Amino acid sequence: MMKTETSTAPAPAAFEPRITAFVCNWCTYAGADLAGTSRLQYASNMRIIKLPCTGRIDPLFVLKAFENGADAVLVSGCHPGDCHYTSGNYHARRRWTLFRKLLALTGIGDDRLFFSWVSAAEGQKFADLVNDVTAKVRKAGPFRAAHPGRRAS
Amino acid sequence: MKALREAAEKLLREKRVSLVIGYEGRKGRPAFFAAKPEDCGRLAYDASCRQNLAAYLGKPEIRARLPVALVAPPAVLRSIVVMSAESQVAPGQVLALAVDGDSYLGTFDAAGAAELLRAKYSTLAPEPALLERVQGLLQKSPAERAAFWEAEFSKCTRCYACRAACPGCYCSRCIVEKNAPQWISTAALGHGNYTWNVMRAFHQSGRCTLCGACEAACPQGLPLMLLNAALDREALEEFGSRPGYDPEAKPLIGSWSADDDHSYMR
Amino acid sequence: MARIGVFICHCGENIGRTVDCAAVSAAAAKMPGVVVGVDYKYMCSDPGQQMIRKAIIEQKLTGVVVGACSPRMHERTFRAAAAEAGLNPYLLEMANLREHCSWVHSNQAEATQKAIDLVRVMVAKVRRNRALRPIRVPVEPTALVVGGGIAGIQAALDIAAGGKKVVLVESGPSIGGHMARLSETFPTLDCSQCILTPRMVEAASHPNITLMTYSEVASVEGFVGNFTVTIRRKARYVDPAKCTGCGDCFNKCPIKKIPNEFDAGLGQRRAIYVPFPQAVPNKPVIDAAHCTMLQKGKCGLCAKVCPRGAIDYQDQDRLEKVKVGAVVLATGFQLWDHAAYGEYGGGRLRDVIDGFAFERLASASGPTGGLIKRPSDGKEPQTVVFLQCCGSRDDKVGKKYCSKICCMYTAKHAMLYRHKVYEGRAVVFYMDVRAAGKGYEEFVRRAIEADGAEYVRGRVSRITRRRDGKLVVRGADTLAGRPVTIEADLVVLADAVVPRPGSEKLAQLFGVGYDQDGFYSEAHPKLRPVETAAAGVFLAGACQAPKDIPETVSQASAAAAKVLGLFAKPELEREPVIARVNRTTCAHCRACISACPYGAAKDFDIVDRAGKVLRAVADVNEGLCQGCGTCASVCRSHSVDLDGFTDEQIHAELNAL
Amino acid sequence: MKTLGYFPGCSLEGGGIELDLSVRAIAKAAGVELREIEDWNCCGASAAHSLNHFLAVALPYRVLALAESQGLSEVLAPCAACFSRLKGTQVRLARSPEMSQRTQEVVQRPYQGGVRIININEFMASLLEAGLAQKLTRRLGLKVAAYYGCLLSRGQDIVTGDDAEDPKGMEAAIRAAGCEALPWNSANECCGGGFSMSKTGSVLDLSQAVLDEARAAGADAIVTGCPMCHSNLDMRQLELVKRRRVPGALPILYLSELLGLAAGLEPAALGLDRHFIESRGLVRGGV
Repeated sequence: MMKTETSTAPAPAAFEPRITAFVCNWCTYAGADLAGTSRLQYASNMRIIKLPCTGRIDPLFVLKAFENGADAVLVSGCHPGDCHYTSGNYHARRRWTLFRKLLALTGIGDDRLFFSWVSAAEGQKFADLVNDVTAKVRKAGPFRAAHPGRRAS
Repeated sequence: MKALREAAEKLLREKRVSLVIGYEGRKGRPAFFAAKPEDCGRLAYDASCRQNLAAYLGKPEIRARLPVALVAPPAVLRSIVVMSAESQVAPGQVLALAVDGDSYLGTFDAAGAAELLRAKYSTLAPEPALLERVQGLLQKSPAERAAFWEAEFSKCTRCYACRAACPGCYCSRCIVEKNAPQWISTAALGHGNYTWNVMRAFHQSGRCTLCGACEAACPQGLPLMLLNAALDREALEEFGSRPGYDPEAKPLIGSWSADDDHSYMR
Repeated sequence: MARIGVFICHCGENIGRTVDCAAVSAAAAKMPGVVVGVDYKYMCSDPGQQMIRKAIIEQKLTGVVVGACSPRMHERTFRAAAAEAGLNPYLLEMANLREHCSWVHSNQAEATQKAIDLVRVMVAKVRRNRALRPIRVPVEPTALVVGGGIAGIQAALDIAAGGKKVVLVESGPSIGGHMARLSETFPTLDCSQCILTPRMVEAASHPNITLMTYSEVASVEGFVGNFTVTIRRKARYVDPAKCTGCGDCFNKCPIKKIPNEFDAGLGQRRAIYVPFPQAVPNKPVIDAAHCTMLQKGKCGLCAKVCPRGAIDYQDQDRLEKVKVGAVVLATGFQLWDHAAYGEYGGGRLRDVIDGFAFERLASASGPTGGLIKRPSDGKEPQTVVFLQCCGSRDDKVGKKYCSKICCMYTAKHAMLYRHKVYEGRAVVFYMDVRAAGKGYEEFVRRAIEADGAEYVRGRVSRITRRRDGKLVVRGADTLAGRPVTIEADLVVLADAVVPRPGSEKLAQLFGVGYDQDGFYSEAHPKLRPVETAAAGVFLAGACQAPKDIPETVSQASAAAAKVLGLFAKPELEREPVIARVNRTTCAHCRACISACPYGAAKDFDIVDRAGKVLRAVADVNEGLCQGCGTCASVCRSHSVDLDGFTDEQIHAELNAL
Repeated sequence: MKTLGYFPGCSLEGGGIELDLSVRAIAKAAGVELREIEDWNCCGASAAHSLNHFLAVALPYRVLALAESQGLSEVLAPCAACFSRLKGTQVRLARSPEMSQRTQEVVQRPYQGGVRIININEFMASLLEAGLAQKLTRRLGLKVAAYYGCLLSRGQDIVTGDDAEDPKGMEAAIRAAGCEALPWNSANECCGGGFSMSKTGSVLDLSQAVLDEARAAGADAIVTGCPMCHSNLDMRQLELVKRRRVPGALPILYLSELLGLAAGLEPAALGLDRHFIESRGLVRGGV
């Protein structure tokens, strides 16, 4: 079993995490829109990169985000069975199952890399997700500058 | 070994192949290319042969000389099967001179190799010791794991010997050589080394036959098999993936099943 | 050299309230490649759009970023504006400053900072955008309709009426489907054949409709607008061109005792036959399995008596290719086999029949000439028990779902029976009566009140046959709370509605999805009920779910409307978000080919002038590609890229963060 | 030699002794050892659950706990009622952790759920698979009505692998004995069950209905796996015969007896001589 303690000692309260989200256009992006139209308030730490489908997300995108200083990465798309492209999210799911194992082994744990299904109807879920992820990463502290995956600043 | 040499010689004499790729008797067991029947006397095989000769099948110089034959212990047989599943090896273009320890098992094409593997080597797995090291690493905290790999990857000189040694790395233009955009920094520095080594391993997921050639080839002694073995286990446990047993197999990444696990997703 | 214009919208107060738009536009103006950075109250308003158009022309902009609402809201608007000013619409991107920023954050500093980031990301992206042209695919303005029941007939007639050609394929010898087998139809009790046969004739004679009966879809190639469908024309052994339908052959045929499928096995037909008198085309086929000539080479009588020499024992299945632009699947349904219910006799009791058998008994053109006679001894049943939900709403033995039409046709059966056997007793066992539909509830009430059908709420636990031939029906009356036993002469089971055998295979041929019960899946359960996941393939009738005739006909007309809409333009225009393969670097590992959900990625041989294959690579079919990008992300060497979301664009976006 | 836990219950020591005899005999013939659960107690049968629901679980629980502690992973309960109680208790315990908690406290014995309860039909099927089929040398050639009653056909998750409304669990065994399993109307009708004493009248009516149907189907005999069904159809049939309510006597056999006969065992060894209705004549040429 894998320990799930955080990558670093908790950081000062001032720390504001930078979180990069890769979301699909049809479900999660629309879910985020719904959170907006419903005026749900959530933490402002996340920056969304819109893609047509989670199937488009290459693991390199995630590594690049970390390399560029993201403290955490979120990948979110359509629920299984709801993919606008019928199976893009299934392909993504299989890929992430393997890739997260590799990242875990190399020191990027569940407090850095998050996955979720958020449908176009789940504005609330999206808002909660962002808050939850942000809180977790705040607790985890800055992604250690010394992690090999991060460009030395 | 006599049997192996005779088989190789026969193939060349009967012009069934233009080249037999094997290991030479000399120290270090370098690869040996026998083009003439009389060369076959110099062929040898034993445990010290760490190179995966299937890697040559990706090289244009060899492709230009098909059909060829390879001296192939089980892991190499699997590589040949993987390559034919990925349409890198046309049927009949590659013959495997199957060997195991000091016995010669016969000459097989990819389909025959797969049958042999299913019949005789259906349970090839990473050495327990290796898996224990993986488990040991997972016992550590994320920070400790990061530190471990930082130390290891910092040694990487980006010579790409791991890639050259791997039959799975047959791309004519590797992702690391793509420069518009350049996803992986080519400087032998922290993050570039990290991304390269992680992606190299990931690109083998569901394809790696754990032959160990990459690690053996690494001049800096990076423990690359830790990454390969961890992925191999995950692929097996999650998706029942056993690369190199079915020349018709669909790629693990590039196929899916509705009941794949996603307990880690919300 | 990039010349980007950034236009920040206040959206009245919606963005301006929490985001300092002036600060954002000022920051944007300093971003690399940006030559214009302005903010305005309403960018989507005419003056706002004018501002953008003006800037594009005067500043010779090579790209535009509009920081406003969600692109789902106004991307079209702004891209149209850009196009008017002569800028390729795909060189405009939107930063979502409202739904994703001002509406969800209250702290102005934070919101403004995020807005600036979002704009920077889009500026970085748009600098790498390439001018894209919508994909145009020519459309073959001919439709294929699969299934010659009322759904297929209606769809074909509507499309033909719209002036387009139709190929109507039916697997049986005649069109008409199940509706031709019905006696009367609810809720009006008008005779099914009387309303159907004119349409069958019209479909057969319509100049725009090519009828292919006794034919099946063998294979499908191509994509929306350009399908090539191979039809298997099954051997009829009768040349329709020569045959006049005089009937001498099947009147003389010595093989007489073949149960007629059309009559649910109650009637009999010959080895050479037309399924029913009003068949269209009214030309016989030979049932090879039963014909002694075709089996043993003995007989040949039909050939002897045929005045036109239309009989051809050498006839073979033929394959015929048709090019079509759209497809309507209307393969209909069949009744579930109640043999699975051991307690109802397991299919062994001859006087326990299904709904279609009763329809044939009640039909004036049926085997009994419309007299209700039970199969075992031909006696007129004095008590008939009707049992609803037989296999429906029972996931233990049958199906989870409600078959929807049984409540109505059972009420109709009870009525028809009482009309024909005045003294007879009609007992209906039901779980619920689901009579939602115009005039439906009234119809059921009529069956009960005017025609005296006895409705018993409850299930039947067992049907046994007594020595004297009576069927002892035992069940529960859950309203009275007591067991009931009825001695019946005939039992009619309202078997569940299930898809036709082979419907899955057909769906796979067309790339259409289907549910666990085999019913075809619509693209969206509410908003796209006649489309499927496969572009250009539409659904009509009970192949999608149990439906009655009015519903089936409406959906058929809806499908026809979709087809005509598709055919309205000579070419299809599609979003140019499609994948492309770099053939020089593709190693042909075929991962993308395996991954593509649409079969758009495929093998491609690079050949020299002599046609010699130099190398195989992957290639993407523009017509099939829907732009998900899964192929690109499984490509280890990144030899596949996705227009609109290219590696370069995403890389740049990430570097801008 | 395969060993199987054995729970006779009260019937098999009394009215249902023929079942006990024949099951033990056929098991012996098939080379299976039946090890009786030590210190077993009443399963609660038909009475307990109508008096005290908790008792109805506690009694079988003790039996299960004993079996587990005695290392019996599989237990045969030939009596249909015992089977139903034991397996039914397992089902209830599985559904409710609270229940199993409470029972454990009261009975003062642990039970981990590691015991598999099988009924006579499952047992016979398993024997046939294990090779008994080859030992059935005597082709009986009888027309048989397989009678399941309620306890061998019903109970969600209790009787598994068979169709509650149209049970077939005995037919393979019947055919293996060289007999024909007739399709008939009363395979899982009620025989009157536990009312044999208290409401003899209804039991007579119900049993007669079953007998009539079997005869109508042309049966030479009814085969059952339930002692209660057997006593109602066998013992009460005498009365029906006396009162001329049935044309003649119809032999009632246990499935184990049928297979025993087919295996060439002595009718007496199977308890055939103990039935109220003479059934020894069923074997060709009599005995």
